[in-house]
Amino acid sequence: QQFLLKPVVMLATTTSTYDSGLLDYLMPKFETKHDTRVRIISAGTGQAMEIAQRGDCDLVLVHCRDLELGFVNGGHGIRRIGIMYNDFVIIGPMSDPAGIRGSSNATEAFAKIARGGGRGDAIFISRADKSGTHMLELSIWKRLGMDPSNKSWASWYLAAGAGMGAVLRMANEKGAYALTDRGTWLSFKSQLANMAVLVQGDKILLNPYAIILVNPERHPHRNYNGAIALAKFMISEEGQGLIANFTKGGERPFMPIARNLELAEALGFPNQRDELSWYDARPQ
Amino acid sequence: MHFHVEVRNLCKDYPGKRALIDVSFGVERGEIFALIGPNGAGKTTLLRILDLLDEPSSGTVLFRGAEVDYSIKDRKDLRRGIGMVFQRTVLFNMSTFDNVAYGLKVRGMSEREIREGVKAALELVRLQGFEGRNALALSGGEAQRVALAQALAIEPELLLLDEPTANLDPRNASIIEEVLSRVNREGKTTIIMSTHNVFQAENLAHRIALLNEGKIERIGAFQDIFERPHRFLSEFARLENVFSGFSKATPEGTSIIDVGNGLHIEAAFERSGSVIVHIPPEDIILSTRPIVSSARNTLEGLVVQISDLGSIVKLKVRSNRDFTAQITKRSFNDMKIGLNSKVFLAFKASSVKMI
Amino acid sequence: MHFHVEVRNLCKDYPGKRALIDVSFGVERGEIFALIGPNGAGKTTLLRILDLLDEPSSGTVLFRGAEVDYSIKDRKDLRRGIGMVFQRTVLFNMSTFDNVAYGLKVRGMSEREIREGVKAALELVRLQGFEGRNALALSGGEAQRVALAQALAIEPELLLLDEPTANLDPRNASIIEEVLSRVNREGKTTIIMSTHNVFQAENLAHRIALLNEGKIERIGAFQDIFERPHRFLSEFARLENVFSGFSKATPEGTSIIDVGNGLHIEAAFERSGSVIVHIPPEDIILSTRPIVSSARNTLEGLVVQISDLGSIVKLKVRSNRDFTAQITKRSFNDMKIGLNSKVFLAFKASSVKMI
Amino acid sequence: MESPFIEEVLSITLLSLRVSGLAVLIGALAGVPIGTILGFKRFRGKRTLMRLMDVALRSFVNTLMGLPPVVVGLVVYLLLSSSGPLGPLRLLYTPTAMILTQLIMVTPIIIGVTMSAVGGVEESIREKALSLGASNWQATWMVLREARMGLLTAIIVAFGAAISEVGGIMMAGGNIRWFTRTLTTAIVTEVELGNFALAISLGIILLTMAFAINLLLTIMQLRGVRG
Amino acid sequence: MESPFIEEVLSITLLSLRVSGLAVLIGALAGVPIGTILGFKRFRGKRTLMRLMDVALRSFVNTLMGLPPVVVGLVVYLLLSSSGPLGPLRLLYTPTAMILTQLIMVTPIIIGVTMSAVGGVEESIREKALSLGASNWQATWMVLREARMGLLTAIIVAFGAAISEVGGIMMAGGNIRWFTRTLTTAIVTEVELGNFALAISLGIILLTMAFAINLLLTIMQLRGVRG
Ligand SMILES: Nc1ncnc2c1ncn2[C@@H]1O[C@H](COP(=O)(O)OP(=O)(O)OP(=O)(O)O)[C@@H](O)[C@H]1O
Ligand SMILES: Nc1ncnc2c1ncn2[C@@H]1O[C@H](COP(=O)(O)OP(=O)(O)OP(=O)(O)O)[C@@H](O)[C@H]1O
Ligand SMILES: [Mg+2]
Ligand SMILES: [Mg+2]
Repeated sequence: QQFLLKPVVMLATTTSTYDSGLLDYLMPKFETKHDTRVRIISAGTGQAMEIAQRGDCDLVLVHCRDLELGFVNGGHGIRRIGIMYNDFVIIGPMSDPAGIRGSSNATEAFAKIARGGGRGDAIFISRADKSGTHMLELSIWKRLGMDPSNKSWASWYLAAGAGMGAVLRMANEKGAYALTDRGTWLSFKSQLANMAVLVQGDKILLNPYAIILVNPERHPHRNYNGAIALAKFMISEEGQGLIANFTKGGERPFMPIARNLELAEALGFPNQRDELSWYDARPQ
Repeated sequence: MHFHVEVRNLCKDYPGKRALIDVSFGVERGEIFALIGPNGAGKTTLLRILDLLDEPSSGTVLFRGAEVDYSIKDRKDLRRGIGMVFQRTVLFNMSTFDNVAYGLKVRGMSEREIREGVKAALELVRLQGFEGRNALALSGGEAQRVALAQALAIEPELLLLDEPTANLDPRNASIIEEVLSRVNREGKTTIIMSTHNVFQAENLAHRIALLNEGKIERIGAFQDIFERPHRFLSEFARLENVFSGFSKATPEGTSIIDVGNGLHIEAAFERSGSVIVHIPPEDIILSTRPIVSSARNTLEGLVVQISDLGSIVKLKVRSNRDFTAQITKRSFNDMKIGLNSKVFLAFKASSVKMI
Repeated sequence: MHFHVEVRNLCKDYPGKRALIDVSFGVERGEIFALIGPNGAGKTTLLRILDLLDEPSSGTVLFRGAEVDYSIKDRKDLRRGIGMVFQRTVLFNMSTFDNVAYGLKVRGMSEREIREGVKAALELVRLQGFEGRNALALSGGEAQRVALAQALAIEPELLLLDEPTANLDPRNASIIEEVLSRVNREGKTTIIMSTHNVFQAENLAHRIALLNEGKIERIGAFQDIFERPHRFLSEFARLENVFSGFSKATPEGTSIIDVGNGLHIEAAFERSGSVIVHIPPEDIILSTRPIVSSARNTLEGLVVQISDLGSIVKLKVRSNRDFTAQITKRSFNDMKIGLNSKVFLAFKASSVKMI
Repeated sequence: MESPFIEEVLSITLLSLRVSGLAVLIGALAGVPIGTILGFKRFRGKRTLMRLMDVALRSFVNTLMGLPPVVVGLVVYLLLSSSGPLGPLRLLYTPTAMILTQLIMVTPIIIGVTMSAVGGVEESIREKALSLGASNWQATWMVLREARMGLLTAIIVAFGAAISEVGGIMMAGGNIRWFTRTLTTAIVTEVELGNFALAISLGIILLTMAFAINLLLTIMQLRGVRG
Repeated sequence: MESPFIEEVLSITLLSLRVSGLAVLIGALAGVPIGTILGFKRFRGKRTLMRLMDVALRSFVNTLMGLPPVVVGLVVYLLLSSSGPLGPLRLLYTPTAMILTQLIMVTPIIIGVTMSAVGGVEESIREKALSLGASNWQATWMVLREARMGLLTAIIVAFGAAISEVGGIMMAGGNIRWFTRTLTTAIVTEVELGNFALAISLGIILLTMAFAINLLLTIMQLRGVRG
């Protein structure tokens, strides 16, 4: 009852981020420090952006560069700042019918899978839900000049329209390849007896997360200050340290980048320095 | 002064069936009015319209001189003065007490009034002690008496009864008849009832309406209706001398019907196969001496019952099978017939009617 | 040779009610056996057990000498020879034709047999032309006749009838009675029926069982049961001389009851308020001359009906209200009473019984 | 299991109960009367137009019984969203929004099943009550009393639909921990995390709770059976 | 909209119909008989133990009406997964798996509503049929005939539940495009993409289809009304 009186910050984020457990680990610390409540809506990436666009949250934590930029350019959001990254891996059956094991070139691996698929040896499962994961996957196909929505692929390219966990399970069942973030892979590894990480370490497989504030001019009723406070906490030395120390299944799924300007710029945040100093200049 | 209940030119059409055709009559306050007529005559239809459950197709109903507006949705206020006992007993799935109490409850009576009202009503129908029994676990006659108690408990000024004693044993039927006659006598309750029991109509009703195929054939006191021959008698009243059997055509164009018990009847029609026939009691000639005549059927028997119907007398004669003959009072007196007199019967082949 | 239907030490307990207590009897093949008794006597309960719808609490039922095993789940084979007409008419929500055809259909008869069977059955109950009517839109009597047609159509060897003519008009009732008597005569169909109509029992039944409070009181031919006085007569048969009215206690410890029509009756009990009383016909003294006696109630009237009941004669006398008196045949002969004779009635205050 | 975990499960269970319970309660208050009106066969046998309308109306209600929860949740979301018509009420992502969502889904079910239950009561019961002087309301009440068993089935089906529903309350309530998380949304979350054992445990808790409630309702229901 | 889009919507719609239709059909074949048996009041008035068992059984069925789809989907997944007992059947992520899932959800609903519909038919109908020489089966058939309206409500409620269900078929079917994607799973996908307008359009298609089917069922249902 008491907490109802506390100020509330609404954060919309993608399901996979929320499911990693990172936020349930971070937020209580922020809440005690600021005597605020954080309410987290986890939804599909597109849905989370739509929620923000309608002014139903104060800030978003997402990982999909194109959608993020569109959101900011449309005037819906401001102060996009890189927070952290994790990396994607390509997983597949132990038997590896497409022969991609050991490669560190994701694009090449995709090409081999497509060839295997054409022969009827390999299956690829896509989340097909315009999530960050799916967007990355699409960008890789695009580099190869291939279009997965081509119906002739339907025999081996399964557009599953499901969460990451569901896709991993499905890949395990079907002996298929899939692109996944490492965090979810770690959560599910023990249940996926037939699967292994086959390709990792490619730079294009790095997956950066951004925070964007909902534009207070568009939605004046939103808790703008609370949103800034939460963002400041995430990029603070303390917050970044907590992210770095977050472990899951003995591994550290997320790497902080907010204060690592070089890496941040390389991962698609050209204005990281300006945003950082803007946030740092805000009073606590 | 106007009638308590009046019906003018009432018609009721069901899909494919005209159940009431231009029915008009008036019932005085405090009168007992009996509707009699064969199955399907329209008695139930008429009573349901008077209870405001169905709407007439045309025509008007007047209560105390005021026309009933059937377009009103909630007819509760009009209906509060009316009690009805349905032909097919319907009771609620509750205790007998609650069933009888229902009409009082919806009238907002006090607990005490309800308790007393239910007690009195159950006493009238001789069902004291049945209060706690579930009404759906009663025997047919018990249930019908509960339905009567329901209607009596609300002390209506108009009581509509559709065959109220059909399921009652004779003893209870007598009691209920007497109760109805008292309710009418003392409470000036107007009663409109349908019955198949001519004796009940005779005992209870001040006037009787004969309904047939949706039309009123006659209205009047019992004596006026039943004591002179009328087509309706054979239409409605208990058919006497009904026999069924196997008929064989004879070469002469008549038929011999074996009606069992060694009795063969000759009929003027030509028919082979199973038939039901009827010999009107007024067609039977009665004599104290053997009859020699052109009548093809002659029998001998003993008088076992004599009923005086005013100007005519009915005799039940036991022969191979029982026959009822009907003669005038005058010839009855002339013949000096008494109980157990030996008599001879004769009837013509053409008096044997197939039904 | 064994009975067609035999019942031995049958008991049926409902929660809180013993409906049948140690009932035993046998019915010969081809017999018509009538159950009569007051409401709640157990007639319906007994018929339902014979139709294998309910299980007895104890005791056995034998068909053709073989004990019925009520533990068998599907009793269809046993039941195929039995037809039953329920007291409360139940019909299926289909056409009259389909209703009557149902029993034939479940027996796997051919289309043609069904058509003919239904036609014949509907003719028996005089409902030709009703084939297409929905059975739920029939009048009470029409519905009951459809139910009869259903039972007749299957041509059972045992016919169970629970008040089969309660809703019929007298004409149709006569027809149905004759039909039943023929079915019994020609098809050797055994019939067990319940009825409240003593005349029906007399006309139809070979033997009668008087059921009262779950026990069989007497079994025998009609004459044996009704022609000599028996406690049961007053328990069951139509009560005559029932009057209800308002009673006032007198200082002498008796009561004066105003029963309407200007008639006041003196009774030996002390009671104020509304009462129903009954004067047994056998307690009424009849005379052709004015009676001077200690009897507190004396009346004068005209004889309007005379019925011979063998050794006794029943007379209906019209005074302020109608009275029935019952005298022996001998005194009837001695007094030389005829229709319309003027007679005097007397009865003692102690003969006035409260019911 | 540690106590905070139990505390959370408890609060989640209570919220589930509160949301679905209230939705069904309000749905019954609205749906039973509507279902009763539709259940009475008053249009039957009357003019063809009336009958056509009757059939259309019933089909419409029957169709609404199959409203997809996500769609309902989405519509409620769009209504309550800050940019939606009811935005100023600030009800989005609250238990009230969830109740509203389930209410929309549950009411047609209650109407539909009530309709059929009331339609199954013999007309003579209503006529008998009217004949004894009952008002239309009182007579209707008597019909409902006789239809008790069917009405309780309506409640039970509706409660089953509500308590097991997830897509709608997810959209409208947001599945916010400690605030709008119910047993079903928690189950979905756990399934997504791959914690199948926990998901099934939560499912068992849900069913156990539902069983307790149904035991109560069933006892009430059987009391209503004739004979 | 281009024609491949229409083609896809069509195939999705047909799959929805096939899965839910078959689930309800099979569910009815199983559920109506079970519901009928439970609906007869044969245990009533008998020994206390029997009555207790009866109440427990009915409550159990009533509870199963509220099986959360995700849990059912999960259980089906665990059963059909290659490491599960039925793995060798290779049914996971096929329409068959979806039908199975909906079948599990829909059968208790059909049983429950049938139970109450059959319980509402007067015992005398069954007795009358038996008395006319019907076998137990034939008499039961007559009871079902009289309970038509309630039975069709059972089917309609079940169909509504099936056609709108998503969590279960998502788990068991995988929402694979061109293969196991139905209207509801497509709606969820579109919602997650933030394509709310498209989601609602798909919802309208679903409801239109459901309306057509319900119109048919409702006409059948009204034929069953007494009078
Ligand atoms: N709902 C209905 N639809 C069509 N016809 C009907 C309907 N109700 C009654 N009828 C018909 O109207 C006629 C009159 O019926 P009603 O019930 O008034 O007869 P009744 O005089 O009460 O007969 P009974 O002595 O058999 O009770 C009958 O022929 C009956 O079949
Ligand atoms: N299901 C039941 N539960 C409890 N008592 C019952 C049940 N059925 C009948 N009874 C009681 O058993 C007794 C016998 O009932 P039954 O129906 O056999 O009487 P009946 O002789 O047919 O009477 P009627 O002439 O009124 O039809 C009655 O007192 C009745 O109340
Ligand atoms: Mg009638
Ligand atoms: Mg009886």
